[in-house]
Amino acid sequence: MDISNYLYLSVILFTIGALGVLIRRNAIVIFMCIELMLNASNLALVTFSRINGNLDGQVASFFTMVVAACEVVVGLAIIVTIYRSRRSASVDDASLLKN
Amino acid sequence: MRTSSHLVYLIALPLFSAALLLLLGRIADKWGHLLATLISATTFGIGVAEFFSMHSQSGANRAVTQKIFEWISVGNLKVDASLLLDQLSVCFVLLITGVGTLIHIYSIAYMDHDKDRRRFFAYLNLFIAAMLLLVLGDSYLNLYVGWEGVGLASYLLIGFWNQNPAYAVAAKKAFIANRVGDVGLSLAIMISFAQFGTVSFAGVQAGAPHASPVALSAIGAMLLLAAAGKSAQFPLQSWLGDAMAGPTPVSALIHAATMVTAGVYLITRSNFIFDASSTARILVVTVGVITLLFGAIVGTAKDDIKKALAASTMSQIGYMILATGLGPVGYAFAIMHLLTHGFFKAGMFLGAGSVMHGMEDEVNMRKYGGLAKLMPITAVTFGLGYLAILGVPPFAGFYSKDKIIETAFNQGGGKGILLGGAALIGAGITAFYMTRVVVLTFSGARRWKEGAHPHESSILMWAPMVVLAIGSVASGFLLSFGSSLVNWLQPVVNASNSVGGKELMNPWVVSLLALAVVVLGAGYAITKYRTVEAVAPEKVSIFTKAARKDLFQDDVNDALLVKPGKALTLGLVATDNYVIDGAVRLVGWVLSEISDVLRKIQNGYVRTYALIMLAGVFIGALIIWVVTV
Amino acid sequence: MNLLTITILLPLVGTAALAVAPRGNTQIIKIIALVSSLITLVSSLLMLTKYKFGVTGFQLVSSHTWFKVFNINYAVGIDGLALVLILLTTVLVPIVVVGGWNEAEGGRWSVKTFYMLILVLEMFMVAVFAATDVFLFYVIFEVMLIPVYFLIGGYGRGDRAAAALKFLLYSLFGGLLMLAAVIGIFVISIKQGPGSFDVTTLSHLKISHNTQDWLFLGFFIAFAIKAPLFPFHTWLPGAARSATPGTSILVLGVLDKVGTYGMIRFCLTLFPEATKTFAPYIIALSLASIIYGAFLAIGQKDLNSLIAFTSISHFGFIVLGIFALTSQGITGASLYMVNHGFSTAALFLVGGWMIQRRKSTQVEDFGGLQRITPVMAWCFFIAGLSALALPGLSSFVSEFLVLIGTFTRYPAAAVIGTLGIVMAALYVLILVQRSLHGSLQAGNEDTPDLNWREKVAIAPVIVALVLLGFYPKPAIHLINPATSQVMVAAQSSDPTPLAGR
Amino acid sequence: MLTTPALNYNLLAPILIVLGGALLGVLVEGFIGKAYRARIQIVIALASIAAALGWVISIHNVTSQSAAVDSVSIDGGGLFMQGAILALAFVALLFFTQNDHFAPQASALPGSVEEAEAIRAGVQMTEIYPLVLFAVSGMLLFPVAHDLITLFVALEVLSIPLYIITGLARRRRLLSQEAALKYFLLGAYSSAFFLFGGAFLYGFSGSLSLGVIRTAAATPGSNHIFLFLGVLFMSVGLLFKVGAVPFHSWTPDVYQGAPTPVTGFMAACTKVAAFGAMFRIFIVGFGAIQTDWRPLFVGVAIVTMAGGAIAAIVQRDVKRTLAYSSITHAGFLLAGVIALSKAGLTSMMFYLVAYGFATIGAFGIVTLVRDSTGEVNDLNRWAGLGKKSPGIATAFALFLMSFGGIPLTAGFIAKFSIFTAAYASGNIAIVVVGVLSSAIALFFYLRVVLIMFFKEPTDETVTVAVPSFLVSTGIVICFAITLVLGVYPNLLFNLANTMTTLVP
Repeated sequence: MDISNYLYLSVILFTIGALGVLIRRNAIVIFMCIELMLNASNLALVTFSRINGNLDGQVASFFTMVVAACEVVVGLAIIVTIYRSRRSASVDDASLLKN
Repeated sequence: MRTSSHLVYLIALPLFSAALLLLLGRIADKWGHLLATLISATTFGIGVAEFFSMHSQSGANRAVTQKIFEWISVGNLKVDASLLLDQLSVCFVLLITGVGTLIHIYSIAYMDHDKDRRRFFAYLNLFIAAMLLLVLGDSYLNLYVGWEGVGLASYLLIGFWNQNPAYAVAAKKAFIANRVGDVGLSLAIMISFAQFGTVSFAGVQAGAPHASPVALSAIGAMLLLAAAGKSAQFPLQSWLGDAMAGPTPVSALIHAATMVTAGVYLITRSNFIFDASSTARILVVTVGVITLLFGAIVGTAKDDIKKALAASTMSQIGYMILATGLGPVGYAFAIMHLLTHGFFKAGMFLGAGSVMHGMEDEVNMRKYGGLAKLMPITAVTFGLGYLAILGVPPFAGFYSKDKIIETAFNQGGGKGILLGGAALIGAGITAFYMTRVVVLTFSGARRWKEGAHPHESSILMWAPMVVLAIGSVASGFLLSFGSSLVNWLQPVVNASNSVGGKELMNPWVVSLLALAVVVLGAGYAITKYRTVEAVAPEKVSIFTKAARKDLFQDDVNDALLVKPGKALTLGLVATDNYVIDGAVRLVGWVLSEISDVLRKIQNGYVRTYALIMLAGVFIGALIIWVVTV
Repeated sequence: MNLLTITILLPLVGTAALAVAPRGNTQIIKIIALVSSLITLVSSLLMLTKYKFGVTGFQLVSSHTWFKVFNINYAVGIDGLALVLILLTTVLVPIVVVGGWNEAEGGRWSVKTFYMLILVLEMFMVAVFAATDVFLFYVIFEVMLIPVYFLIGGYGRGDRAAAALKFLLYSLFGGLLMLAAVIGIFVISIKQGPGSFDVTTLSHLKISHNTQDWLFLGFFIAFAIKAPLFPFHTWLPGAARSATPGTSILVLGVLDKVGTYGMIRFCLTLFPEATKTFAPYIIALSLASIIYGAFLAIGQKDLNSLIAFTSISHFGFIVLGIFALTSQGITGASLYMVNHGFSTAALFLVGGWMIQRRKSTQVEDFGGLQRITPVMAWCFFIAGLSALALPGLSSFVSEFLVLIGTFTRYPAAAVIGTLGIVMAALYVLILVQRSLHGSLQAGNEDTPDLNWREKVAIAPVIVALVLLGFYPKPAIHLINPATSQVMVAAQSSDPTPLAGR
Repeated sequence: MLTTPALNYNLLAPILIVLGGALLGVLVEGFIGKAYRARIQIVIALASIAAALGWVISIHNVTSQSAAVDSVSIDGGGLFMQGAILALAFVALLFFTQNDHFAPQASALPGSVEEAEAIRAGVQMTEIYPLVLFAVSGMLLFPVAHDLITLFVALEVLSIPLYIITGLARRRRLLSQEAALKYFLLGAYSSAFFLFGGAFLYGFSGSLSLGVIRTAAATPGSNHIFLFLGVLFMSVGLLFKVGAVPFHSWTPDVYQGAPTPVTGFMAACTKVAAFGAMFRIFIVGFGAIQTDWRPLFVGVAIVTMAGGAIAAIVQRDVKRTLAYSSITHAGFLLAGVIALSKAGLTSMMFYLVAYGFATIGAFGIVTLVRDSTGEVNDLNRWAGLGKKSPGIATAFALFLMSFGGIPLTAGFIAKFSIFTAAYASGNIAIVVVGVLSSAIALFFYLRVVLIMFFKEPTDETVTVAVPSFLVSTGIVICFAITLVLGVYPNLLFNLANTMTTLVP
């Protein structure tokens, strides 16, 4: 199989994520879309690592996972707080700050 | 050229006296008028002394100069504050200081009850100083200073009683009409400088032969405009009638004898320009003829004695201007008429002032009548002036005015007949309206207001009148005897002794013709005004109505200048607010509208923000794609 | 220390003295301000005695490194033009202090702050004319607006805050355009050698036509706003309506001169070719200013905005003279700056006193003052006469020089310019007629005439107007070398007389 | 025998000190009683930042070198940025200390019983301080990072704590939480782009190191589509952090919602870190393909300058106004990146310091204007501040003037020098748009001055809190630096000028 297909997949995943952020309203889902984008990046890193024939990309993807995990922690904390305050996880409800 | 160190005093003394009287204020009330008169007499003394010292020299050696200080020096423009007293200016110096002194004396009595008499005398001295500067300046620029200076003095004196709104308006009108003329003078100066690199009389004279005809005509036309403003010539004549708002001595000195003749001086002084440009000469004679008829016609219908005399002044100056346009021969006659006019017109104005003084400041001639008996000295002096202006031999006007008519005829051809004929008709009309004035005022029934007690004025007032009357009688003969004035002015104006080389009409014929029209005019007036109503009749011919309204001069100015000017002003005020500042506000408005749009885009939704980011990514990709491919 | 620097710093010393003065005692504060401004005046007169007449180039120069990386120096020096403008400043400030003795009272802040702002402004005004480093000039050009902003906004009347903001925004906008141009010329100087902001060095740069045009416009628009020239003038009437008389005098009398000064010092000197390119258009604008300002002056009902519009007309003359590019034009314009300073000062001073007495700024509320207050009326009248450039008063010499200098190069422009002479008579005499002549308006009966303090304030102004009218030689001699230097830098020479060729 | 890569601890020490301080702070949270926590945390935070700053100063003229294999470059430029971040953070922290800006109990619901109890107990969340220290350590790492992993990690280390502290405001908690959510979601979104871009750069060059990427970019003929995608996506992440249009939308909301002292800290320090990193990435990594990305950046700079200035016109909230102002400034700072020259770097460094202190000072003053319910951010209620508290109003006016670039303030010198650099590099359009935007921006700066000084006080309930010693110190420092750098810029500019070396 042509290795570039992995890259196409990665681009497709990234695009899905990027568009998902625009379309979905639930903060958790939006956040998952972002995670999807990060994972798409990871896939790209790993694929390139394979193409380039060195391990830098694979190492980088581990860093990414760790960072993503941190983001999850903080992100969920924030989302949960908001949910508790508002009884809603819709990002559209959180739109007091504007204009 | 000879130099003198005294000339400056001619100007400095009255100037300082004026400043002193104004600065000291009420402290000087007691003696201010005496100081002013003394100073004026002193300048006359200096003038006489200079005249005799000049007279003792010969021909070309007579002119005297004095450099006072370097005034302006920038690039090749070098103008010194220098004075030039030559044969031409000395005539003026004597006229100004002489008549000026007489009028100072007259005013001591005339202005006796006015609590601002000191201020009046300060203005008079200011005028003397400015007028002397006008005639003594050795360059157009120095002349210009005096030129505007007399305008200021005239403004101040016309508006002397400026608490009266009408008088204040009259003063303003005079100044502004003069300013229009001043523009002409300043443009003439600019053209001269651009052409010759100098603005001194001598420099321009030396350069004139090298200049293009167009330039010379332009200078001439601009000088004429200046003269028209100052001398109340068509089309800038409208201010003079209103200027009679000033105290009568002022009318005599400034608006009859001296300032208004400055235009004649200017043209005569610039003879080298007009000699070189026939176009300019044609303009000059046209203006002269129009004005002399205009003034005469207006004079026939005026019931206000001062306005009648003012119209006459305008007309007489028209004669002088006409003369200056007749080529080298005319200058001397213009000056001669100017001098004789200075005597008789000043005398008549003082007479009018004397009458008003006796009639509680009544100016309407229809309310006079039969005053000769009660004011004999006034009547006699006025009558002598009257004879002089009519040109009855051997009174002064005969020598000067007839010469002008004669010279006009001698232009030859249609032009000669046109100019001469107009001048002749003018003489007839002059006779009519002056007779009217005399008849209405001094003879006939008494049409006085109740409570009027006409009486002869005090000696301080009649003495100057007598002196001027003597001048009205004798000056013409003295100036023309042996062509004395013509010869005297010869070095300055290149006037030839005879009336041109081509004497087309015998002088006697002209004189007889002139006398005939005068008799006609005077006779008609006498018959017409045997009986006069105290109130001006309403039902009069359209011509009379037109003349009463100064031939619609103010209406024309109103329609052509004032109304459009006011409309333009209002329009521009609105433009400034709505267009110019509006554009600025528009920029502000547009920016704040954009800002508002941006504010609305910032709608608080995360998804929108992400969308904006993603759009940014796409546009960025597009830019990079465009750049790199 | 260099005398020029001392003169610049003296007002700052005064400010410091004011800062420690007791806030409550306004008399002491005013006296400190007066004394400080008088000392500055003496110092500037000392400069005059040290100045070598007839020598071209800057004198009393002094230069210290300020901002090393950009080779920016505190570089000051004066030529004749700068000197006369500095003298104008140092003469006017004490007059403003004496003439407006009580105008700070009733302001938003204390009297003390008012005089501190005035003195700081004086320092900047002296420094701006002394600066020979373009950057230094720019900095002062901008920063001097701040005290004016607070003077108008804090002590003015009417809609003062809006007027102050409009003034500041307009000026800063122009300043920013100029900043772009300053940067541009500096970058060019880097490319042609060691970068420099020295005006003399910069004038020797070779700049391409196109670049010159843009840089020129950057400078010019800033100066045109400051001057102000039609159509960049709309900030002025509002500012004049709102400012106190003293502030108006300093703004119109001195501050705005920085604009026209800048045109001579920078536009002409640094961009000779662009100057020639744009001169016809600028002359058209200046003519528009002359006529437009005059018409609007006639149409004004408010005394202060009337005076403001007369100034717009006069600035038109100044700009006309500058861009005629003849020695008469430039000298005339330079002299005009000084004369206009005095004549505006006289108008605003007396106008301010009239307004203060009548409690109204509307011309129609005055009337018949000539009889009641002859001295005040005379002073106003003389000020008016100088505004209409009556010969014998100083403005005449300069206006005439401008026009004659313009005529030799642009005859048509000069002819149109002479319309301004008539218009000036109109707006001045209409004003005089309405406010001083005629019957007495109700409410004016008990108007007091000028008191001693006011007479002392106005006397030097009138003396200057008369003296410079009859004997302008010293000023012209100061300015002439500067003019000839500018003419050389602008690569221009006077047209030769036509008839002699 | 395993060999470990050589780490130059001397050069890494500033980062490690701050990280250490942060860890210590975490321990304090665990082991020290509530009564003493706040004070101890403040001392730890200030001390560790001061120590790090001291260390940076002591090593400020070491020769440029790689400190951790190829991952961290300690060079003039990096050290200057670190010093600036530390100095700004120190001053910003001073404003954390007065008043109660932070939620008593972040987990408690707004308006709940728990919250009321916590308020009664007079507690405040002191976790703020270690979080700030973590953020600072990320900021310190960001501008010296020399490979893509380090960059990404540093970016996240600086961002994540900021997401949290944004949501910790004591009052208007809903707004604060919303700001945190927005910041977090959009921040993560942009990080994803950044990472994705990094992946492509790695794919293009076969290495994560900026140096290698540069070499690869300079050789023609390779697969440049990866390179340009990489550049574009990384730019998104960086431009987001500096708040450039169109990646700016979070800025006004987050600036408004975050506790005010945090806003000041964030606005000043994040900008330094992000611009430091951006300059390094673009000159070290992408310097060779300048002509390809410059148009993009010119476009961004132009819309950022103009957009920020215009959008601010109708704002009525002081914090939002300052947010838009910060957007405009981001545009001006981009001019330095676009110039991509030594002069550009120098002026950018100066600009960051000048802007940073003015910003911290300005937000610091915002914390002082209060009524009984907390801060008053409505500008109209600031009317008459000049009368109530002339000193504070004057200081605020000075900061605004510095933002506006009025001469004799640091902001003017900054603007002048950065425009000069842009002009010298041939980007005249930037300069022209820059000055026009400055003119627009001046309108709203001056309007604030006008409101403070020329409007009569209308609202008597608005008062200016008396600043504590630390806060006064902070304001005075900001004020002095803004003024002194304006009058005598040599002090900092000469230093910046000598510290422009960057490890290739």
